[in-house]
Amino acid sequence: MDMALEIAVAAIKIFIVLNVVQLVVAYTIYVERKVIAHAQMRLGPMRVGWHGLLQPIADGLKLFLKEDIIPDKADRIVFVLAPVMVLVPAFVVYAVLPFSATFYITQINIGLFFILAISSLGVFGIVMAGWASNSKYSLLGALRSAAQMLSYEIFLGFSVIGPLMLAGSMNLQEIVHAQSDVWFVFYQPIAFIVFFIAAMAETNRAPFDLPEAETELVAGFHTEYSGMKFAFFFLAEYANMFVVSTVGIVLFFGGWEGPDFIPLPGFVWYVLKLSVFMFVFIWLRATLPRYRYDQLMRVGWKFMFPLVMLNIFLTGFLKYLFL
Amino acid sequence: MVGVANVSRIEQQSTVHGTEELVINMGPQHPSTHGVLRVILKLDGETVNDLDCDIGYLHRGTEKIGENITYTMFIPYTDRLDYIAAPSNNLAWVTAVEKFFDWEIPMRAQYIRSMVGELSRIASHLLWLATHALDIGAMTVFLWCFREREMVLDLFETAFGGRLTVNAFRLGGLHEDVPDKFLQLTQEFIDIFPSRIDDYETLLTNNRIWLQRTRDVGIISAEDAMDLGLTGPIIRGSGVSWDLRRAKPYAAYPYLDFVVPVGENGDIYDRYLVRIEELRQSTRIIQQCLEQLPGGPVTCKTPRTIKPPEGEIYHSIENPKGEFGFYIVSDGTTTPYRVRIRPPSFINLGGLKKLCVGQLVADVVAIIGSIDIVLGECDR
Amino acid sequence: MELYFFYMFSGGMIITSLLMITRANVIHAALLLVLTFFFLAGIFVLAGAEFLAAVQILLYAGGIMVLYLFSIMLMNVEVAVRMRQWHRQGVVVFVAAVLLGLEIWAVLKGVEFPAAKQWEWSLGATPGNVEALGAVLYTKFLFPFEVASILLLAAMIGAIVLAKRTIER
Amino acid sequence: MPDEVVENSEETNGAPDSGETAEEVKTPPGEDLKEVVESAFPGAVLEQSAYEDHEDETTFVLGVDSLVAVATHLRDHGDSLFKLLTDLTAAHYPEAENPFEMLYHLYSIEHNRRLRLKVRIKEGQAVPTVSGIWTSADWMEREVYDLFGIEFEDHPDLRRILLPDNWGSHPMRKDYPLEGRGERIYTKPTRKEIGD
Repeated sequence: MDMALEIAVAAIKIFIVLNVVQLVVAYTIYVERKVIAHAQMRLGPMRVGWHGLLQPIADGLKLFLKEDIIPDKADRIVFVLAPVMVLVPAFVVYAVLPFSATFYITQINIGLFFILAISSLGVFGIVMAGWASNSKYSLLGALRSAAQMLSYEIFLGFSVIGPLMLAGSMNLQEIVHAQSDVWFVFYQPIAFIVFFIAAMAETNRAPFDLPEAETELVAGFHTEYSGMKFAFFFLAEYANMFVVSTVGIVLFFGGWEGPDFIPLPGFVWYVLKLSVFMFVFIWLRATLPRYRYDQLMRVGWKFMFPLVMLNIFLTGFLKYLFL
Repeated sequence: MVGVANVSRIEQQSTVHGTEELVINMGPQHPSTHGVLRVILKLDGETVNDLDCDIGYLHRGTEKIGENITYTMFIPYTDRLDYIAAPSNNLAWVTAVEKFFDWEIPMRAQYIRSMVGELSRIASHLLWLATHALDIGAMTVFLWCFREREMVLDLFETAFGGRLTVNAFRLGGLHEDVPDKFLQLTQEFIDIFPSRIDDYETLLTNNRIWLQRTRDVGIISAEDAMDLGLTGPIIRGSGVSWDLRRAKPYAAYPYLDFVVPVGENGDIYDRYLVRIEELRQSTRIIQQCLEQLPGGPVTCKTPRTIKPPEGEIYHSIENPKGEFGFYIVSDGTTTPYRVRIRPPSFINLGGLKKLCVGQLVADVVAIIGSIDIVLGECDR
Repeated sequence: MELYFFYMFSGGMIITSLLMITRANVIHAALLLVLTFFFLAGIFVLAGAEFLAAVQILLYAGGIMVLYLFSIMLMNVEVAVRMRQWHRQGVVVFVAAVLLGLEIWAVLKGVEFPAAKQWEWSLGATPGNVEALGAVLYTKFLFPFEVASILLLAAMIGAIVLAKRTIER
Repeated sequence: MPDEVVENSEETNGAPDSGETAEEVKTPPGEDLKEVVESAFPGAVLEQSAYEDHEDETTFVLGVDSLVAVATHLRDHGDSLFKLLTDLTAAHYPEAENPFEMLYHLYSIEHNRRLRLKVRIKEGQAVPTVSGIWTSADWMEREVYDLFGIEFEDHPDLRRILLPDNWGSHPMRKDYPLEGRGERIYTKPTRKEIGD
């Protein structure tokens, strides 16, 4: 009986989180369109609803109703599985994300490691999509993204080690508690820079959007996708943005905790910090040109890798000295 | 259907033992080939080993049309060549035909021609900057440039009624004088435009990613540029200070003061700087035109039917894209015997292979952008 | 409850492994292998080794298999499908199978491996405890750990040298 | 109206404005260039003309055989330095004895001069390629081949460029019909031709 209740509660939580996340993701796309539009001196969506507020819903409906095209020479099974393989890891990660002190689906001791492990699977979907489309542009996009995500995953993984050493735990809740005095971003500035760049690369966002560089590879790995399958890729990208932003907030910006003198609920703090992160993501997309593939790799291996290694060494050394 | 044999030609060569080169087809429906250009790339990984351009999708036989209609009737056809900077084409044709005669073109017309020519240079360079930046991934510059290009097109509309294909000039001068509103609006545009150029530069000129993408990419030396027949901002980017407005002045350019910007390394970044500086110089020229604009008639006395004497002439002007010329053979009748268009885009595009081989796919996109082609003129 | 999960995971593993070795299409085989890794990770979780499960997914599924796919994708799969699936490697396979069978038999028979008995395994007590794992690695098993690291480093340098040489050719 | 031409400052100087002075009046335009050619290849210039004595319209008619040698000489000689092949085209005069006229527009950045070379050829006669002298001739000769059907000897890659590969005729010839089906024959390529 207890077990059944537990499962039921978990199911309800999952249902809530999943739906809220989907809705929020849809509206993030709206916000992105609006922010970029205003950066570019135009208005963005204005027609559907007040200031285009219903635009995401219209977009979703359109994608639902669109014809679903599977290319003749594609590998059907892999082609259909690929978008699922991209979306599922993106949402599974939400199982361990702490949205506030009390609101989370579950918490496990290796929370951070779980996130890294699951989010590393997203690249499968992309590689599968690129290969199964049987298109040269898709294949090139998939190759780029595989190389990019593999290498940047390494920097991402190494960059979280610094805060991890300070917190002494992989449990996300405990990491947040460890920052109740000072945010880790002040202790770990190098780690944060590396983390932020790697996070942008992991989510394939500008200026690292090489796998889907529309002016070079048409749309990269999802060139051949349409309708709901295309929407899956799109959703996954934004869901991943949320994940990396949340991880960044938890690791470097004290999670849902805010300064004591401003009495706001934890969830509000979380949303505020998340908004800032998302805004920076969008802002960068509106501002920066795109890196070239070899330059991206060079930045990663020749600049970020030594930096993050130095950071781990320094952290260990200083922790040994002062703590 | 066009050029199907091209692919098979490349593919036949590519059967090597073990590894195979990837042949990809960029265009004619690719976001960054600027129209209907098709580039067949032979790749080793992401490095370009060989490249073949397939053009002609927009071939309309403009030269043949020119040989069968009168000199005046051909003016609107020139609009459709480099449709990004249509008045410039009109200017080339009009001045070319006028070379047959010894008409005294009124100075007011000459100044307005120069002014409109520079406006079209601004319009063209703005579209180039917009698409070039977009190709490299800078999205915002695209719309900022279009905001100003829109203003230039509005100016054309005020003066000539058309926006894109304006049919601006007539043999012997202008069709009629431009309205005062045009001069006033041009002054307003000139006043704000320099600060807008600063805005573009804020986003790009010192941007590290932009520098990495454009510096030392697509380098062409001055000698190679001449060998490939490259003209316009490309050859100036390679360090050759040569501008037809200065070398063979036409319209009111002998009386105008401007600087011919020159690059050093001949890479994409230098071409970018040259064009940005040309935007500023164009602004300066227009300002001078507005200040010096004389009064008087805008057209000289021309015969009712234009019948140039027998002979042949070649005349070219400095279009935004390079040297744009006409070779005309007259047989003494009202229609030219032979019209040849010297298209800068076509010849500059011929240098693409030299520029791209050995570079990466992403660079090909940047290089095509830096050549600044327009397919209407390339295919004619 | 745990037993059901165990049967689910192990059954899944057996089925996917069988499918994997019978597929002619290499990509499908590789993807099935990924699935096998998932089931294996599930079994690790059941055994209380959450950290190991995460490493299993992160390294094997997320890292190494992607590299496999990466190289397989560059092959012409359609040609590979039509190729012979038996490569006269039967002898090697037979020997390996016999050895594996012997090992399984030995384990089931309860042959004791003395070295394994000496260490007091306490990892299961604190599930997923990274500290415990780190302590074990850097004290008891420091030497094997370092040897493995040096071996891997040597392999990495070797791979780089080999790759460089072919490029310069 | 301003009376004087704005002085070219040093950095703005496009190219030295040579010629167009009083000495130009004495000799017909292009006489010095003719000397450059004649000094190395006596008798190479078959005809010399210029439209209304425009200096830029200087035209030399050359023989087919001497074209490459003279062109190379003109490119390399210090007094000519025609390093830029501005334009290469052809014209069709069906009634003439040599119905095709190849036209080479040369430009020298150093001397700011233009020169037009002409070669007159018969129907079906091949012209030596100048793409070895100016790489830019590659595409322009392809275009002439495409639109006029003039063949170029030793051209590295003589294919059609603007029209489809199996277009039946050469539209810039004067005998190309302007209306009706005429000789505009376009056959759909077979699968074999596509290489499918």
